[in-house]
Formats: sequence, structure tokens, C-alpha cells
Amino acid sequence: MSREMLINLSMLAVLILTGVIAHLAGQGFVVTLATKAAIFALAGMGLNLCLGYGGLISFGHAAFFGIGGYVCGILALHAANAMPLVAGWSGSNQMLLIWPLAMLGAGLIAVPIGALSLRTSGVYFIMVTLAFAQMVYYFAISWPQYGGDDGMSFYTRNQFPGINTLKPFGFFLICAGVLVVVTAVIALITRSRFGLVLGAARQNRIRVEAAGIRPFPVLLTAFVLSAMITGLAGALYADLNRFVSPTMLSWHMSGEIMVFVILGGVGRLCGPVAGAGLYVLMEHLLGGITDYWQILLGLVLLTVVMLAPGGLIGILSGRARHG
Amino acid sequence: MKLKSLLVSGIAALALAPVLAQAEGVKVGMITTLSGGGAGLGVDTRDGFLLALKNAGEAGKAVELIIEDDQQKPDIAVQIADKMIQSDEVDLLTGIVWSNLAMAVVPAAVAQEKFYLSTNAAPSALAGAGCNPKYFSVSYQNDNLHEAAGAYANQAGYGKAFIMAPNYPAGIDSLTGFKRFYEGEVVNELYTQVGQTDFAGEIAQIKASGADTVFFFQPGGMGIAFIKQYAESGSEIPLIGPGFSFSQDVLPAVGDAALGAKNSGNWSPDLENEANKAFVAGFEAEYGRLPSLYAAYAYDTANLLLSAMAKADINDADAFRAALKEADFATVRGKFSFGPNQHPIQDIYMREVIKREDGTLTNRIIDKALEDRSDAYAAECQM
Amino acid sequence: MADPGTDPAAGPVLEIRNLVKRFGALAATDDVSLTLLPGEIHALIGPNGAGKSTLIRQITGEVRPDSGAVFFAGTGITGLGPAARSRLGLARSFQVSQLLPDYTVLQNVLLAVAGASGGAFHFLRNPLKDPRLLPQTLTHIEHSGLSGREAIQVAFLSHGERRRLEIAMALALRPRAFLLDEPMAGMGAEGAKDLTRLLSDLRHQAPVLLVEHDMDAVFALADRISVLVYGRIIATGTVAEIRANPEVRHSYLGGDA
Amino acid sequence: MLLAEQILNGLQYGMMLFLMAAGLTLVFGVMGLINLAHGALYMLGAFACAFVAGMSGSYLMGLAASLALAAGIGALVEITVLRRLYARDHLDQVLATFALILVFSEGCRWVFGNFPLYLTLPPWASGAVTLPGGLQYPLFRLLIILVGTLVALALYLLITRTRLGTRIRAGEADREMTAALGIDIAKLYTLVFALGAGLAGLAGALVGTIQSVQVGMGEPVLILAFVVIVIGGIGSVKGALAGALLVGMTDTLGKAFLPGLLAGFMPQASANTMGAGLASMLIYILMALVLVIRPQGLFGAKA
Repeated sequence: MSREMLINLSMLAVLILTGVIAHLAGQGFVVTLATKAAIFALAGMGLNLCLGYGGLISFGHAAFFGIGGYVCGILALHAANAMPLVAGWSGSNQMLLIWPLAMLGAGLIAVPIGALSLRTSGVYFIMVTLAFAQMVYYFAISWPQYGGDDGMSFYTRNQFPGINTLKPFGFFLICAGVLVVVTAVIALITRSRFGLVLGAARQNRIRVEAAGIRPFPVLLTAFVLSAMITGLAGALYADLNRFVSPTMLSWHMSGEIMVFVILGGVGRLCGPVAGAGLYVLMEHLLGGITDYWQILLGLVLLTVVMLAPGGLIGILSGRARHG
Repeated sequence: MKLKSLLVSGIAALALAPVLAQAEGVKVGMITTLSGGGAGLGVDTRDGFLLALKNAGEAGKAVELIIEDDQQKPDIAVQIADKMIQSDEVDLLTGIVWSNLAMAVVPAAVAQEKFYLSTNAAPSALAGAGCNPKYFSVSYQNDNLHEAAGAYANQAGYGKAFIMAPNYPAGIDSLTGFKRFYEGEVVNELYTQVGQTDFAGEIAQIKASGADTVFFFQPGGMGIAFIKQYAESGSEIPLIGPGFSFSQDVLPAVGDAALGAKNSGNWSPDLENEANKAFVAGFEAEYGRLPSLYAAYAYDTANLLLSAMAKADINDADAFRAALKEADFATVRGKFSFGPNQHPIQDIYMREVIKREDGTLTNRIIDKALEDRSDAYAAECQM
Repeated sequence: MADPGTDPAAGPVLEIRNLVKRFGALAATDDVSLTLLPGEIHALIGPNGAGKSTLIRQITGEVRPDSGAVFFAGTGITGLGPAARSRLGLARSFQVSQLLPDYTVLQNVLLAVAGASGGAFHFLRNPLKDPRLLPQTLTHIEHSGLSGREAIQVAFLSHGERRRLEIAMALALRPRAFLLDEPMAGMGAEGAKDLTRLLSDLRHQAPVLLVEHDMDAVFALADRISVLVYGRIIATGTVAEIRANPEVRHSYLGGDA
Repeated sequence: MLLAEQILNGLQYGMMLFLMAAGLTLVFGVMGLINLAHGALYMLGAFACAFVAGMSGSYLMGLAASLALAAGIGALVEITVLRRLYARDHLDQVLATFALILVFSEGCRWVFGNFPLYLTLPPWASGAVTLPGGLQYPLFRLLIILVGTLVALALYLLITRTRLGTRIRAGEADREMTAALGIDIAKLYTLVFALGAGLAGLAGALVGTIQSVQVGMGEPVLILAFVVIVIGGIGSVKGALAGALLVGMTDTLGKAFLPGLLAGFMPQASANTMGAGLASMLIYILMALVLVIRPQGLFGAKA
């Protein structure tokens, strides 16, 4: 096992242990923080798949995060009020049903967004993904049925067989479990033939064409998978707060998801775990000291970009580049 | 110098931000807006609450107050509420200014057996079928002030009103409230975005509408921007609004553009009663500015809380609730009692913006618009 | 190991018929026809700006011609994109090497082998351990003289090694024709000699359409030469015929060539 | 009359966007830098204006301060941070400038507090004027249109008629060549960046005057400015002007007239809400359309 893999696994372990120890110590709020970190890490993992491995700098992943959240919120709201949604079916409060639907929703929207955005590259790609996310954002604002600008609360967490999701630790276990599974799936995908081609498309699309493979479907698939994972994170985040609002779709959210990836290390398997953990830790610790903690976050981020482009995992593993 | 005084008050606000009083007693979490365009409302809410605690002396020290800024964002408010309930283990929440934030926080908080005392936001959804034994509105029900403005528009002989409010629960309650007693024609009903600061398009529509009055509900920074831009536009159509649109947090920044504007309020700095005189003088002495509606509501809320604490232990929820319901405190509004849905029954006045001798703008009462007003939703409340 | 598709009796492997491509008023390719016969090395030469790149890009599928057609192994491929043409066995190398700098030699060749056997959409097995891919990959690396360098990242390869790697990746496509765009560019004299040997071996695998500036290499390798000037083929013939052609001497080779 | 007024509103909005977009597009064209912190410079300009105008009592001093401070801070940031990013990929640029937004926004909050600041118009710029045709329109908004037009003209002259302009064009065409021509490329970059920053600061001050000056005010404008330059073609000042006017008009007219159109199909209240939201989406739909038809933007050079 390589040193980087060890570091990846220990990042996951640290996050899970934090939650467990906090629970045993009766620190319910720290458990919630660890849950938040796990969810942000998941969102970052989604983005990392297309940004880190595929080189697609999406500045619009908040759209998928938010769509996942809204799917969860809408289903829960309908279930709570027994309001018919489609064909007499009135939503659901079962996470195991909500998750695939949230992923499906995010994935379905990602297909046209990805297909159109992939017509461009470079700065244009960044700007176009941003613009599409803004479109979704404004759509959510102008859609009064589900709260518009105000967002909507669904007051009670959705259910998972055998676990009391209302207890912070129960919900933490679910989120951590999802994170572990998704990490394993991403590890598998990025080491597979698909991952080989995706990494190749990041480096040189012309070469991939010359090898007889069209980069477009590969990149689009990566983009959609990435959106689905981020959408799943959005569904969990909605359940964490029992509330969704257009803020989840805002460009600031896109920037933050990107920050998780960069802080931890672009294209590193558990970079987003390290990044999201660090982010939540800073938010909590520095936020307790000063209201202006984001200045410090900005400076840390600047330092990472200027001096340590490999992020936290890059520093720890001593390798400047992935690949 | 207007800017300087704003700067000074900003810095003073900073110094006060993490206020923690010690002593055993009730732990109160205040979630309010301390940054952005809505900061003026939250700062007055906080300051009014703190003033009441200070005036109460030893009794006030039994309240441990934790204050957090919600940035006027519902998701932040939800997260703060989670933290206050889980980590700080507060007994009671209060302070939310905006109805959309209240809708995001209050139902979950009361479901977790926490009391919530509203210092401002009181959306209709929480007054009717969604009422809750743990939820008290000390301010009003959202529709109230707007209902009074609608009644006033009839009296003043307006028959073609252009009505406008931000698109969030309180905005919708606002226009619903206005139309409840207003008998004339509504020439246009417009919802603006929350946080909007440029009203050029809306003003053009107003000018072209042929209305004889503009009723607008734009609290905080939105109101400041609207009134200033309206004054620049050359339109002569008179403005009326609820007290929020011409509140003390808005007036210094708008300047003379607001002079003479009629607005409705359940409180006014010149209201004749002992409690109010002490409040206005004390607030001015403590903070160097006149209190707004929001400060008055928060001051009443703190005093209501203290009155209940004197009668019951908060751990005995039923007793504490009964003590709150008695509303046995010296209100700055002259008279105050709770209706069956735990929303106030109170008088509502029309006010006018005037200039004091020292040049500050403020409101004075010109008429009583509604007497012993409850609200339109009380009957739907089952508890 | 002659590919079944290159049976000498089957006619030209690659055939270009009357290709025309205009950019505004400029005809970059003006009614060009040429053929690539089984087993031959056919060199395409011409001065800078003659339209060689545009012609190559139409053959690879990056640029659509305004009119005319391209046939490969007997089928029309005018409507196909570059990836599809590569999959049919039209292998190419680039003027400026197009490799994957973060990957090792092994991963680079693996990509090409993957392209030829089933494409990208396999999500489970690690290709480094895939018996469908690995033996072939190692064979191609060996044939192009890169044995022992498998684990080296491309960024650390020498220029000559990169050229060889490109050839290895072209071989991995099980090519029916090679399209080599200035493979000698930037090579020293010694490296050029090595590469010339490698190229002349290639014709045993499949015919080569060679675009090259290095006239020594062209005259040493080519069976036939076509000369492109101002978007038109002005002559096609054996080395001797082209050397003797007055029009070619005048417009391209110059008096002393 | 309503239409005329809304068109003027659209023009004013467009001009303001142009002031923002011009700097953004120049910086991208010349240095290849994507600068998210441009909105922060807009905010800094507004705060500088509010502060200096408040202290000195002179609005014009405030405007001058907004230009000077934004340009100064722009130059400083260019020299200390951004210069190192020109050769990096866009991801690093996005992140570094995102980090700068956090630093500037929170820094501003720290210095000026959480309260929005409000500026008072000087008497000579306040009130409404009656235009030919009887339309009353705020004088200050007319002034913004005028300033935008003047800046567009000045930029045109600067780029086509001056030595600095020649260098800027050379810089856009080929960075290495510009260096070979003996132009001090570092100084040129600082100058271009400061120019763009100054314009953003000026825009912030002007808008802050009619609205309010607060932390975060630059962000919505920044996003729109990006839409503008993507529509216009990244790097083209002409494109920035065209894109800005297009976006300004689309947004204003959409907000003004979409609700009316929708009211034909649904109740007035929901038509108003939907209309406002759709109008906001309209800009992005416009952008998507432009990109589908011309991926390099209206005036962009082919990539």
C-alpha cells in the first residue's frame, strides 16, 4: 500500500473516530460538525471526480448539491403532508428511496448542462457551468410552490431502517457510511479502465481521440457521475438541516465545494475529506474566536494555492502531483 | 455627520457582540440579523432586549443570553438554532427578525420542546393552524400593521393603490393584510426580491400606473434604497406603509425624503405611558439614538420573559407557559394581552414622520386606526 | 504479421478523392486525390503553407472537407470523427508529440490498447492487471524499443523516446495504415537514423503515409512521393520520377536538390 | 412612456455593468487571468467613496477616492499575488481570487462594521430632470449613463490611439513577443490591472450612491459581469460594451414586462413572482444561446 493510500485511509479514519469519540464523550454538537464535514467531503468527492480526475473545472456544482437537497426536501414535504406528488404517489420519507431519486435528479440535469458545457473549454467552461448553476438558482427562487427564496423546512429527518436518524450519532453513522461506500466506488472507478481514459482526457484530448476513443462521452459520464455524488451529498445536507433553500444552489456554495477539494488536494482520493474536515474545523474554531474567521480562511486558501498546490494530502504524502 | 455616527454605532455593536451574562437561570438563545442590509433591525432587537435586562438589575442577570448573527439567511439560522439547542442547551429562543427565517427555525425548535418568543416575525402560518403552545408572538401578527394601513387608506380617500412588498412570507402577509380592510381598487400588486436594492423598474411602473397612493412594505435596507430612489424619481404619488417602512432604523438614512409620510404602528416613541417614557429615554441615553419598533418589541419581550421567570421555573413548562400567557409586565404599548393563539391583542395607530427640534426624524401618533385588534387567524388555531 | 485488411490484391488501403476545403477565398485543399497502396511508404512533401496540415486533418477527421470523399479499407469514412477512424486502424503520429505527460510509458500504451479493444466504459477492473490488455501492451513497448522504461513518467523521457512512444501507441491500434506527420522533426542525426530504420520496418505492418521535411529520410524511405503546392498535387511518382520532374524542382526542391 | 423609462433604466444598468466588465475583460485579454476578486474591488470603491465623501463632505472627492483606492489596491494585489498566477492554470486563479474575495469582504466588515452605509447625493446631482417628451428621469442615473459612455469612448481612444493601447493590443496578441519588443511587461500588467480595478471601484461608488454600500454588494454584479464578457467574447472591450447593454436591457425589460405577459396565463401574483425569476434566468438563457451558436462569444477571437 502506498503512502498516499495510507494517508487517504487515515483521513477517513480520523473523521469517523472524531464522530465516535465525540458521541462517547456526550458532545452532540461535535457529532453534528463531523456529520457536516462528512457531507461536505462527499460533495467534494463528487466534484473531485470531474475536476481532479477529469480536469473539468466546474464552477456550478452547487446546482447538483441543491437539486439533491430539493429532491429530498420535496419528497419529505409531500410525505409529511400526504400531498400527492405524481400519479397519486405522495413522496417518501425513506432515505433509501430518496437517495437514488436525488442522484437521478442531479444526474438528469447534469446531462444537458454537461453536454452543452463540454462544447467549450478553459475559462469558458468555468463560466458556463457557473451560468447554468445560476439558472437553476433563479429557477428555485422563482418557484413559489416549494418556498421560493425562503426555502422550505420539513421539520423532521427522513428515516433509515434500523437507525434513529433524529439522534445526531445515528445520522452521523449514516453519512459516514455513505462516505466510505462512495470513496470505495471512486477508488474503483479511478483505477479502472474508465479512470485511465478519464485521466488521459484531462491531459490530452487529442491523444485520446488518436487512441480511438471519443473523449466527449467519457467526460460527460464523469461529469454526470460527479453531479450524482454531489447530489447525494445535497440530499444528506438537506436532512442534516431539515431545510433546503436556494442558498444551497448559490455560486458561493460552488466556490466552497471547490475549496474543499483544493484544501485537501486536487485529484487525491480523500483530498475532499481532508479539505472539508479542515474547513469545518476552521469554521468552528476560528469562528468561535472571531467573527471574521473567513479572512483567515482566505489567507489559508491563498497560501495553499500559492505554495502547496497539492493541498493537505499533497503535503503529507510528499508528492507534488497526482498521476 | 451621518456616516460617522453609523460607523460609531457599528463599532459599538462590535464591542457588544459576544455578550454572556452569568448566573443560574434561564438560558436564552437570540438569533438575529447583525450584518447586511437587515442589520439595523437585528441590532435594535438586541439592544432593546439588553436594555430591558439591564434595567431589571439582579433579575436581569438571571438571564444568560447567547447572541448569534443569522446574516438574514435561513440556512444559517437553522444551523445556529441546532447549535444553540444541541451544544449550548438553551431553554428558550428569540430574536428572529425575518418571517422566512422564523418559518425555518420556529417549528423545529418548538418540536424540540424549546420556547420561542417572537420579537418581530409572526407569519400567518404560525398564527392559525400552525400555532403551538411553546410559541408566543410578543410583537403582532404579520398582517396587523398592514390591516391598519388599509383601513387608513379608506379614511384618507385613496381609491387606487399601487401595493408592493418583498416576496417572502411577511411580504405576502403584508399585502393580504392591507387588502383585508382596504375597499378601493388595487391597480398593481408587486412582489420584489428580498434584499433588492435597485427599484428603478418598480418606480417606473408606479409612475405609469395612475395610482393615487403607493402602499409599500420594505423593511431595513430595502426601504432605505426604495425611499431614496423614489424621492429622486420625480413621482408625486404619496407613499404610505406599515411602520417598518418608516421605522427609526430607516429614517436617518433616508432623510427629509420621508417627511410627512403616514405609517401604521402598534408603538410609537411618543406613546403616552410611563413604561414607554422610561424606555425611550433609557434607550437614547444608553445608545445615543432613538429606538425603533423592533427595539420596542424586544424590550417588551425581555420584560415578558422576566415576568414569567418571577412566577415559574422554566423547567416546569406548563407553569411557565401559563405565566407567559398572563402577560403581566409593564408594556411600552400601554396595553397588551395574549389572544387564544398566543398572539397580542392591542391597539394600532397611524403615525406620521416628523422632524424633532434637534433635527432628528421620528414618528408621532396622529390617530388610532384599530382598537383591541387580534388577528384574522386566531380562530383556526387549535390548542 | 500482415493484417488481413492489407491484401495487395484489395486495391488502395487509403484513397482520397477530389477533396476540397476552402477558408474564405483561400482553397487550402484544391481537388486533391491520392492513394496509399498496401505495403508502400508514400511520402507527401511540399513547402510550408502548401496545405499539408489541412489535408492531414481531413484524413484524420478533425476537419470536414467541403466536397470530396475519403475511403479507408474499402469503406467511405468521410463522415466519421477522428476516434472512429483511429478505431478502424488509421494510426497516426503527431508533428508535436501528443502524449500524456503525467502517465508512465506503460499507461500511455495501455490507453491505446484499451482504445483498440473495447473503449473506455469498463468501470471495474484495473487495466494494469487486465490480461486482455497487458500482454499486448508490453509487446508494443518492446517493438518500439522502450523495454525497461515502462514505469517512467513521460515528462522524464527524452525527445527520441517520446517519438518511439508515439509509434508504440500507433502500433497498439492494430493499424491498417500509418499517418505520420513529420516524425523526424527535432531529431538529431543519430536519432534520425535510428528512427528511419524503425519507420522502414513499419511498412511490414501496414502502409505509411509520411509527411516529412527531411528529404534524406524521404528519399531513403519512400516508394512513392506526392508533391503538394498551393493546395494541389502537382506530381506523384517514384523517387526518381520526382527528382527528375522539372515542375517539382522549380517550385519546391530548388535547383540543387 | 413606461417603455422609454425602462429602456433608460436598462441603459443605466448596462453602463454600470460595462464599467465592471471592461476591466475584467482587459485583464483576461492581456494577462489571461480570471479574476473573481473584481467584485471586491467594486465594493472597496463604494466604501472608499462613502468614507471619503462622509469625511470631507464632498461627493466628488469621494468618487476620486473610489477610483484611486480601487486602482491602488488593484495594483498592490497584482504585484503581491496575482502576478504569480498568470502562468498557472485557471483553477488556481479561480481559487486564489476566491480567497481574495473572502479576505476583502471580511476585511471590509471588520473596518466598516456590518451596517450598510448610505450616501447622500450632492444637490447638483439630485432630483429628476424632464426629458424631451415629458418623461421625468432621475438626474443621477442619467449621469451614470454619461459616465459609462465617456469611459467607453476613452477606452476606445486609449486602445486605438495611444502607445499604451498599442502595448495592450500587443500584449493580447502575444505575450512573449511583447516582452521581446522591449516593453516592460510587468509594468504594463500592473497598469492594466489598476485601470480595470479603478473602473470597478468607480462603478461601485456610483451604484453605492443610489443603492447602499455594503459588504458583498460586488458579488451579484461580478457574476453578471462574467456573463457579459462571455457573451461579448472574453478579451474584447467592444464585446464587453455590447454584452453589457444586451444584459442590462434583457434584465430590465424582462423584469418589467415578463410578469405582464405571464399574467395572461396565470394569476397576477404568481405571474409577478414567476416573471421576476424568469427574467433573472433570461440572462443566462441568453448566454447559453450565444455559446451554442458562437462558443467564443459575439466579438471573441476564435480560441
